[in-house]
Amino acid sequence: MTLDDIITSLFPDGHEVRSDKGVLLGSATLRSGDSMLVLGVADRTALGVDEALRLSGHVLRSIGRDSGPILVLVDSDSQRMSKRDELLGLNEFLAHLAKVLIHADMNGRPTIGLLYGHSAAGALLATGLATRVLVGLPGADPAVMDLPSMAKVTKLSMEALEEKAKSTPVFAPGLSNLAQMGAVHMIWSNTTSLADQLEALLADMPAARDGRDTLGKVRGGRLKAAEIAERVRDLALQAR
Amino acid sequence: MEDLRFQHRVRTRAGGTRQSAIVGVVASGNLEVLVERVLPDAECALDIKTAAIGFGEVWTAVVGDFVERYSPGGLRFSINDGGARPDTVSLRLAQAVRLIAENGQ
Amino acid sequence: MTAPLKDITPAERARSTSFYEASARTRLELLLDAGSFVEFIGPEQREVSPHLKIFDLPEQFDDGIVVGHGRLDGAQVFVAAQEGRFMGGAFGEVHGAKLTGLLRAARQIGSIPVLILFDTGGVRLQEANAGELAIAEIMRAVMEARSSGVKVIGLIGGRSGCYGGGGLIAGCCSALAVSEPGRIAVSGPEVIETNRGVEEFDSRDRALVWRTMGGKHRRLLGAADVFAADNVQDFREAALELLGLVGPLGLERLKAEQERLADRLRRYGACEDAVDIWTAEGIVHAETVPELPADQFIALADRIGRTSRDAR
Amino acid sequence: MTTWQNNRAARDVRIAAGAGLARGKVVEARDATRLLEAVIRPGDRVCLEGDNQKQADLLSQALLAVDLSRVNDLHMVQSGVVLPEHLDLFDRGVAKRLDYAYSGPQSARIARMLFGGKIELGAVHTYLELFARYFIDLTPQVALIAAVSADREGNLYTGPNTEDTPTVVEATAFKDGIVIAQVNEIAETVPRVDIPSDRVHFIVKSDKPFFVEPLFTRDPAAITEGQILTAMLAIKGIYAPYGVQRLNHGIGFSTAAIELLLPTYGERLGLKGKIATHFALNPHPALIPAIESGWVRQIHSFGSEVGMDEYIRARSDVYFTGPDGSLRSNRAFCQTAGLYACDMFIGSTLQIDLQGNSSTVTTSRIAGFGGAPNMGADARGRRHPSEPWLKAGAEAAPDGAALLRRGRKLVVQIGETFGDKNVPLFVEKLDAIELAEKLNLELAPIMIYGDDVTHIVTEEGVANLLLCRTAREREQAIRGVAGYTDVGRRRDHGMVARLRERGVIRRPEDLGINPLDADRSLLAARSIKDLVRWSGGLYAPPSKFRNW
Repeated sequence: MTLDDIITSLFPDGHEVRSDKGVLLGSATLRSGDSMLVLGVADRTALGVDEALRLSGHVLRSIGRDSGPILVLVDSDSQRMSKRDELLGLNEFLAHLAKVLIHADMNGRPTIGLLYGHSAAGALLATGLATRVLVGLPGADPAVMDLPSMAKVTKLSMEALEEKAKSTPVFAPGLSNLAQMGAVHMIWSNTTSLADQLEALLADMPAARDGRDTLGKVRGGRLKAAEIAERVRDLALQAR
Repeated sequence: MEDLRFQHRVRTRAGGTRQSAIVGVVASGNLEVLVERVLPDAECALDIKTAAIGFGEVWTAVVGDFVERYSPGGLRFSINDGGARPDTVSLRLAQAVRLIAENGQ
Repeated sequence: MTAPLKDITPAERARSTSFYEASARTRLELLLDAGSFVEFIGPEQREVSPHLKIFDLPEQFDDGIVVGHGRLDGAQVFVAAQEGRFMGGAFGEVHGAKLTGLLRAARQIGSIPVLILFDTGGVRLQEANAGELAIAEIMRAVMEARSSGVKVIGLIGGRSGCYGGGGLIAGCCSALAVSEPGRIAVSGPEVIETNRGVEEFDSRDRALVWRTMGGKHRRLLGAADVFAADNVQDFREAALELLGLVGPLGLERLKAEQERLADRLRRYGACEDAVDIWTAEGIVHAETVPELPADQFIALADRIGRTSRDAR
Repeated sequence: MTTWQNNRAARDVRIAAGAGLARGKVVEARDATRLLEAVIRPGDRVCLEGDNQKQADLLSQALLAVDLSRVNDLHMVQSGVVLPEHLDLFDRGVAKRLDYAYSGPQSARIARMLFGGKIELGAVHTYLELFARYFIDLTPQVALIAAVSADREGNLYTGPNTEDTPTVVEATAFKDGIVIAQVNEIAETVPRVDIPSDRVHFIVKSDKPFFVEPLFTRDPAAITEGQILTAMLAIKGIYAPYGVQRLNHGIGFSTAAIELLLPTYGERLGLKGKIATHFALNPHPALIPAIESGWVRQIHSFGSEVGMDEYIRARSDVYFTGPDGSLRSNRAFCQTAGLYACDMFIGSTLQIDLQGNSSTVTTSRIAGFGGAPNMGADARGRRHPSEPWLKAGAEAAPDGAALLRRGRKLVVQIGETFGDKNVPLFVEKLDAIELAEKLNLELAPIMIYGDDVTHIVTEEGVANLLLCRTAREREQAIRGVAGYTDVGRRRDHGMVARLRERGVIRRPEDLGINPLDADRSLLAARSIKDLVRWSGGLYAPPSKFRNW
């Protein structure tokens, strides 16, 4: 599905979402007639300081207005890997975007990420992974780390890595791996109306509490995280 | 990775009251040694997981000298080795014994 | 430099111990009040990474992070320290979950601050998906803790720096202290060089690396609030200072951060090099900044006066 | 009729051929290759200046680009084969025969080219040996040298990195040869005259400074506990008992550790002023804390070191400096000083065999000798006495008549029993011997011969070979400090115990050293930044060593 197809299918009742050099900003009307704030990264654009600041600004400007839940569309490259971005403190800009999204989510503006293309590393952390619910669309191809780079660092062949990837979702790219880890909550169908699926999700949003580690455990992708976090939490509470 | 295990009868119990101690870090050419006071006084054991394959003989010699010299009775050593040289191994083992010989928890 | 060997007090020992060089455990031992540190899930529990054996790699009993609690000038704090020498201090599943759990407890309690001693290259490659997700969970947990009034302070001065997702977590903290050898960035020097070519960024030009990502630049930008000399005692004092300064997170701070970052882009967005930024800050002979001793640099940074503690 | 000035006439013809490209003596960089084509003849002996530090890099590129029909089959006689161009010359056929001393970074490629027959090898020398042959049977017809600046007449300032230049020019210019210098700048006047203009025939202005490798900078951050222990053993087990004041250090981390322990550990042992006061040594940054603490009286240097210029200038009581204030180094003189006026050489190596022979050669690399063998050899021509020299001589031959007994230079090999990647330092048979067999060499490339070695120091202890009376004792003394290497584990335990009782082998505990005290906090500087602080900001390390 193209971005236009996706937005049209999500918001048959109309939208004002504009893409400017890969930065998506706007809002849309939900089935219910309420509005939804929309932002995102399109066309596999790298997320740099300029893009991140426009996205966070869009969310901050909407706070206090009756602009509804927040949708983050993601088809990005990785973070922009450049001297200028790092010189200016890219980590702060990406963190700021994530913080704004998390803050909104915790304060009555539930966030949904929709991963419909690529994303990686810092860009994914600042967008999709900073939402309460991350949805994948079939065909999305996130890659925390691509296999050729991994092969280079681990000095293993691509064949060897692909072989290992069959037995574990823990390192290899791909939507299903991320779903198994608990990062992607659900994968929508692209043959039925996205608006229906969005409506259903909004009607049944999980609590704001971060349950991704539990999800990863239930799905068998991340067997230790939830238990370890829980044990440390308990010990820390006892230490008070 | 290669797993090695050594068990020795020793003359005396290691000094101090600490129950466990850890020294070192797992990195290239380095190792961590976790030592715990969990065995009978006349025994000591070393469990080694090493990234350097085929050095069993060297380990045997290093461990033999170490046990002879320090008589670490009652101690179990668990080692994660990133391919450290024998002199580094000897040093970490000695450091582990020194640390657990302190008084405390 | 080394003082002659003699029996010295813990503070003297902390003062003479390089933070950059010390292990995670030594940093905690000397940062906190003497003997006060208690570890959660210590190495004797052997909670190692379940994934490294797939790659036939050695494990570490604490998976490269030490978490627990202790006292700082008598007051209880939660602490987490990454070991930058084990797999570059990278985040894996277990490593990350220990920090997540600590932050979740802090949130529930609300009043005990958290100190994070970063020393990380980012996501651990061999468990990239788990590591990335762990970082996302930590970022969420930091925000939730801060929203409940918890102060989360980052200390950055280790040999692996604070890279990748570590840089994003640092960006979520209430405040940061950094030393000269400390580095904060998302992409590493080699990654930039690979992507953009050696003409844009020569990763072996370490002076360039440090003036682009290093502690002094981050302090002058206001990305870090306190500059610490490279010893554990200075970091201890920096942590104490920051705990006294930072307030709770709210919308106003995020708006202020938006403005702070927008202002940075307006002022320096066209600068090609850190020296141009420092010059634009009004520093004469900006090229000599990397050579300034800590005390002179701190005086300079205070005069420039960029901090972010009310805007992050 | 016999003519006796053919060479002078030939030189004048060459100069005339080059003069067309020059204004005065100055030739533009773009004409450098044409200049070389004009003055060099096929088969010439050419010295292309370059050693382990500075390089006449512009001239080597220019030489590589010559028209092969005009310049070919050269016989290169040079200290260092270091730049890729140095070997490209042979690949292209510009040069055919080679006599050299050092090939550090090109050691693997030079080995391949020797096997492949691309290079006709004369011999691998020590620096001093090659310099000597410049005056006997390897005198260059053309020398291509590097200097910092020149004036219009051609007076040269070679700056802190003077190194080999005076020697090369002496041999060439006074035997009817041509001297061509690349310079970083042409100035009205030079800061000091290192090479007088009448020995220089052409000057080429380079658009960038000649390359200098920071070969002697050891980052204290990389020094290990094992190296610290070894350094403690050396100080307490050798420097102190012999009272070694005049010495040369190798460039490894173990000797850097010694330098950094002098103001801390050495101070505690009360050794200040009693040891390590006079050096034949490059300006090692690691020695800064000892200098600043008042340990070091005087240092003469082979070359300079990147980043040390301002420090040296400010410490002229310690270093040799010119009237302009900058360092004057001279490799030939410093090598001679190391050979004759030092009582000790201490350095590391890659392999030591059971006789104590050592080599830095592995089967796939020929790194050459550089200067170490000159430092690490007993000077048979030495006649002046000194306490360490006499003491060592007495240990070696206790029964000889004192007035007729030669002293011995202390030649110390220091290292850890296992090197990088767990490669053992001690071997039954040196790779150098295998290499010599493969290449049909008449001599195996031995860095330091076993009969010159007096002590071996490892983390296991100090072996004093002077006290060994038989070949078997010597072998067991070496095995006794070889630790857990195969060589060490095959020791005769009974004999090693007896050697220890006699003090031939001294373990850390025999010297009152607890290995657990070998801690990095003992180092006077633990980072390059600490060295900068010790220097009061005068030391300016190259970028690759910074973390600020």
